[in-house]
Amino acid sequence: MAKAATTEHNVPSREALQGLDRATLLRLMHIMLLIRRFEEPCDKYYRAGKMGGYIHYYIGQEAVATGIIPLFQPGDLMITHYRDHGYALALGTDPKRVMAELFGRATGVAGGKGGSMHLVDVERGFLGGYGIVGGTIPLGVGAAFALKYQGKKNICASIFGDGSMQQGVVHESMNMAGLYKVPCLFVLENNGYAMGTAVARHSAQTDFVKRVTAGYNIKGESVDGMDVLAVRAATNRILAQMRETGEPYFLEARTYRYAGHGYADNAQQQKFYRTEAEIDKWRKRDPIEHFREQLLAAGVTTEAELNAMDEECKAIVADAIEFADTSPFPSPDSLYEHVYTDM
Amino acid sequence: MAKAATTEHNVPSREALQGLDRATLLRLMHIMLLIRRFEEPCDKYYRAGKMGGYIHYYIGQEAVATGIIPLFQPGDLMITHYRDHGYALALGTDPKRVMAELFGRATGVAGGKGGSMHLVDVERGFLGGYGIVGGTIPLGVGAAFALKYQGKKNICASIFGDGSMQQGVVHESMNMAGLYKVPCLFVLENNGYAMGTAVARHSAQTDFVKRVTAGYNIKGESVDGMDVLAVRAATNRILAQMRETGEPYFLEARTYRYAGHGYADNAQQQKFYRTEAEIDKWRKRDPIEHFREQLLAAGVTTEAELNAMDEECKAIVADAIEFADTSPFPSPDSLYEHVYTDM
Amino acid sequence: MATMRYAEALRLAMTEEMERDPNVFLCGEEVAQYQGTFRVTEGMADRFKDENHGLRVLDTPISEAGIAGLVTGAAMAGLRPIAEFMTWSFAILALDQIVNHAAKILYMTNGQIKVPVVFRGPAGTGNQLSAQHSQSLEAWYAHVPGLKVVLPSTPADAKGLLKTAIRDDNPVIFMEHAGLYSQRGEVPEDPNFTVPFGVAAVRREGKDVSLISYSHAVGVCLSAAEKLWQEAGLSCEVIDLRTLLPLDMDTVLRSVQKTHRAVVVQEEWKNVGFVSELASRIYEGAFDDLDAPIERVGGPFVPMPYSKPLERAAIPGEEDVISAVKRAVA
Amino acid sequence: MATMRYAEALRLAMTEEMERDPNVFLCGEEVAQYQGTFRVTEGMADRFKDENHGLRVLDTPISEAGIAGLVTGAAMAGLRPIAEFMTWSFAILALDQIVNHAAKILYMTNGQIKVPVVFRGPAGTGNQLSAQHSQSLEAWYAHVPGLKVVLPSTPADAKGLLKTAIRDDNPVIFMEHAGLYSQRGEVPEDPNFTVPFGVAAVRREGKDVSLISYSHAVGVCLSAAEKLWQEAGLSCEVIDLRTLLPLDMDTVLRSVQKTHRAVVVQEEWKNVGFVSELASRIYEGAFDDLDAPIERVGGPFVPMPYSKPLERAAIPGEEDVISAVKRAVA
Ligand SMILES: Cc1ncc(C[n+]2csc(CCOP(=O)(O)OP(=O)(O)O)c2C)c(N)n1
Ligand SMILES: Cc1ncc(C[n+]2csc(CCOP(=O)(O)OP(=O)(O)O)c2C)c(N)n1
Ligand SMILES: [Mg+2]
Ligand SMILES: [Mg+2]
Repeated sequence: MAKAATTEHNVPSREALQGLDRATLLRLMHIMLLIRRFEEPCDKYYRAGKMGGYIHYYIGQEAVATGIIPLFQPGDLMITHYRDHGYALALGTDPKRVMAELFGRATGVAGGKGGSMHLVDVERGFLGGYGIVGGTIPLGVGAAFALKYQGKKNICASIFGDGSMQQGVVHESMNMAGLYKVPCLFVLENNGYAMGTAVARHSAQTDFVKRVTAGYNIKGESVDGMDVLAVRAATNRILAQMRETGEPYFLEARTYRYAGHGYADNAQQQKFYRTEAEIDKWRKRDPIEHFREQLLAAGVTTEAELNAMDEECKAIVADAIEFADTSPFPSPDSLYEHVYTDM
Repeated sequence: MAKAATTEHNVPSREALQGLDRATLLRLMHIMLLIRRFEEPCDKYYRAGKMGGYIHYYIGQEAVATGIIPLFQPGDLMITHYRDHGYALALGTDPKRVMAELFGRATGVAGGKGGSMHLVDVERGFLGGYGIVGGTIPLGVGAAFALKYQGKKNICASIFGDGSMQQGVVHESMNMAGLYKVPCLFVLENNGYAMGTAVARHSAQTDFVKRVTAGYNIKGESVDGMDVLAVRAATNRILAQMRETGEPYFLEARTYRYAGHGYADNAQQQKFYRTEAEIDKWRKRDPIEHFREQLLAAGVTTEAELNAMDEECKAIVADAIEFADTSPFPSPDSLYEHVYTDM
Repeated sequence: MATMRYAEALRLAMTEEMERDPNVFLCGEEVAQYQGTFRVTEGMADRFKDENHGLRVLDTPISEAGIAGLVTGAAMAGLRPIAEFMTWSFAILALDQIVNHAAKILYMTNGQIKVPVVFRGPAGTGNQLSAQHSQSLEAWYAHVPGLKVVLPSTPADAKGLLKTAIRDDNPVIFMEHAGLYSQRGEVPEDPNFTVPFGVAAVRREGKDVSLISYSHAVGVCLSAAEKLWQEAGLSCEVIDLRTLLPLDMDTVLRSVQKTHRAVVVQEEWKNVGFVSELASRIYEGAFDDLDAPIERVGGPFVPMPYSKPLERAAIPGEEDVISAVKRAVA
Repeated sequence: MATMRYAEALRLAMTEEMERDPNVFLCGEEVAQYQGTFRVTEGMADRFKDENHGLRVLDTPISEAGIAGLVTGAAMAGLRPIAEFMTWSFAILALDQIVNHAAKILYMTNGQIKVPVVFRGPAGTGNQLSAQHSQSLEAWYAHVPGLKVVLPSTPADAKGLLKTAIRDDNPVIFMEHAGLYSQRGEVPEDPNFTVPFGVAAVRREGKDVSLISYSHAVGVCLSAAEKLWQEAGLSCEVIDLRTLLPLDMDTVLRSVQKTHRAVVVQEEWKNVGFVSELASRIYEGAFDDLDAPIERVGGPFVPMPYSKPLERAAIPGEEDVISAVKRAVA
């Protein structure tokens, strides 16, 4: 994937669909469909006790990861918050091993030690998903610092939610990123809520681009997080610039999560902070539906081909579940493994 | 003092010297002189082992505390960082008890338990000086929160340095102040350096007013911290507005410390980060000298009167040292007192 | 007396104290409009919404350090705040405010400024929350002068100890256990009912071995004690410390002087954990009464893993207590 | 061998390791242009200024959590950072990054991402720095799986242990003691000289009582031992643990099995302190060898006061150790 990305990179994004070739367009659709189909069955297995802990769905936000990740080049790094399924899948991490991690099995990407919140794929530059709100932002700046230190032209993408904008360490880290000029792409997935708290109820400043650009001398902009091509176009331009200057950048993607914050945030709970009408309003801008229409309108593909792709994604997920469910649990001894590298 | 302040409050500050009456003008001069004379002999007693720990001088910054504090009204609160001598003295705290605290004596404002960094004067609304950079900002917001909660028309002044602008908790607190709209007057004493680090070397954004107003929707402005009347005029206007709206405000006072960061930051050490020339440049704008000239030019007072005032301040300090040096040390039992209110 | 859940008992304690004292207020993440992440604060926002500019039950941003500092400052200015941490694992972010400010200000000001604040919320392990969300770290807080550390194990204590905490003039670390929220029990309705700090409870009388514990682990000890009685005829005395700071050593030593054997049990990492302090004090206070070394039971020295079987192995259970008791009497 | 100060030995260790491995870098407040608050890093910025875009010795803003996170992230991406805290009291602000991230990431990623980072700086009491600036809190760090905890007491150990820390692939808590910076001692110049973790040092042989300690308190124990020998003919064995995690219990138990009496000494608050863990382990490992309860010596349970006489009373000294030894042999 990363290889391909380097070539697309040269495709001029002038005309409709930004002149992206068919293969690329279909891959973007494939990624978004895979993410959605991957998460849809999870509730069922969670209820059945196959999964536990906290599980946070990405459904509704697919266009963000999908618009960004395929533009990675070899050596680029990424770190995310706990809402990380979409990023691992967009990166090409084996769905089997992702599902196995959610099932807590030895075959999972973290050997069952992490679970949904803590996916990882070192091979592809994914330094992991972590659970402390805002806690990964300094880590991402540090990884970007390492890239600069090593004289690499790569970047580190740091993904987080609007709630983390109120964490002190985020302020400290952005100031350091602006001060040391390290190639960290801050990606704020503004889905309107930090759990049950709307942005305006947790932030004195709801214009985050203004807060960051004025606060830390970091360039920034906002993009429609429901439009995969818009996210991709912005990211394409930003990454080219970052690889050139090595400087940080702040990208806010305005998006929305359809499901509750986590499994426990059921329909009943959600009534405390949002309406069905609001959810429907956003569903009308569904990133997959929207992109589907674009592709069909432009004659890039057909209903039949897209349905086949959908079936294929469902099959991949079915296999992943089968794989996960038949995988062994970690051995009892593994409890004591990897606390230290050497003891 | 607070009483008097309420009356001055009504004096129109139009004409030269803002139409302040003679008594007020002379009191401002008296406060600045007292602060300076109070600190000048400290090095000698520190060297003699009468004082210990960290001691941070206010010399050079006198106009800031002097321009703000006399405008307090009964019930107003204040909390500061460790560079707190000037604030206690401007507030009218007995110089004897302040000096005794620096000497670690039982008669000190904190019974000798605090020292230079941790002065306090509950009676006058001074909630204390504390040593963790940025650590007092949430406390000040909390105190202002209490004022709003109790329906009072008072304000809480929170004093801190430029270095604390990079502390995460300051970001969190300012966001909450902007969100809850509490009457906290944030006073940033920008003396150009955080210890040996110039502002441009610790902050990606050197325009702090821009960072705060854009980041937290808090009104703010910058004032010449070497000009006591300028500080007073700004504060007067700001406090009137705050007592009206109950909202937070950010005031940056641009000032300079003549002495090292602390006792250990001697002339030799200072060469690592600043020049004699720079210090001299600022000394030419000395707040006391400048104000002295203003007063004489306006014929408000005479050389003789000011010299007498200076002598009086020196005498007050001499008495304070005498008092401190002859005061008893805390009793051994006091080591175990006040760990808890009840055990 | 009324039967209610541990979570309801906490809510009742807060509501009663807020009705009793207008200076008591509650803030935290999701405590108001969302009715509390674990529903502990359900209905409280409505109950107090028109008072003090709507500040009595207040939602906060995700700013643990800022929250802890705000309530500490509010307490310094005369209020009596209750701050809820969504979990104690997140309180690590607020430690400077709790330990370097709230806990020390009374002392630093020579008794002139008190900080009557309660920091509360769920702590502990379980539910596969994995490494970053499964901590309580009570050993850290009990190490700090100026703090009081409370961990209720029953609904009645949840109410009685929380009321005492809210009325206390010192900063109180009040750790609830998520695994106990739905536990039901008899709770006195009398608004004057409180449970004092520093008084341990003997939950089960016994003569062979003293099992000393707190919070969720008390229940583990009780079921282990029952099993040991049924299956081995061993009579265990189970002591619930209730508060680690202050600590009621009298009750503990009295029990050990009777049984001559002690097993100390906690859920968290045993290494440099509270049980180590407890064991040391028992040795110092009853050295000659002990017929065997004290058995310390605590979590294995590993971050909490996600996978269910691994997590189960990482949380001290009935079997761990039973084998410790058997070693103690061997 | 060369005679040098503890602070110089630390500088030498860092300089040698930075010359040896280009991935090692140093950052912290005032470490570069200002030459270090305690002059530990003097000259290092100049020495490495032209390398890696001038990032090898880097001044930071006053952002402890951000610093700890930055170095942790840099370590995850392949570097081997050294972060200096101006004092460990300020590291409280960085605990979430250290404890919930650096310490757990290897485990959470099932061994796929290592975090080779050293957190170092001065800790401890003295010089009337009062309540907020006089802490070390090593007991907190030693409670956390994933961390290693090191506290050198001599210039040679300062160099040898710091080099081992920098070469270690795990996060290391390296606590220096400001009171030792100017202490002189013999230090091997050999760049291959290192001191392994988990190997305690017997600083003085003895047969009557084992004095077990670490960091600055080791010197206190040695002078107490000398006095006890001169004045009471008591022969004390003094053990320097050097590292609390890993902990060398073999050396400790061997000594106690010989002397049958132990006094454990630390500078910080005794309550739930490291000496409590140490005492518990000695009881468990040598219960039948002990002729008397172990004496724990540690700081009184109070925040550090400013006033000189009060501060002196709040720091465990020679007299405290001497009376503890006398109680142990009584
Ligand atoms: C420091 C911290 N505080 C609280 C939590 C509990 N928590 C988990 S997710 C969350 C909301 C975060 O919202 P946002 O940052 O907008 O990300 P989103 O879930 O919307 O993607 C909260 C409060 C946490 N994990 N970490
Ligand atoms: C959290 C924290 N980190 C570091 C220190 C050490 N320190 C004390 S004062 C200071 C510089 C602060 O500068 P500034 O905020 O500008 O205030 P100023 O001293 O200039 O008045 C530093 C780094 C501290 N006290 N607290
Ligand atoms: Mg969100
Ligand atoms: Mg400054």
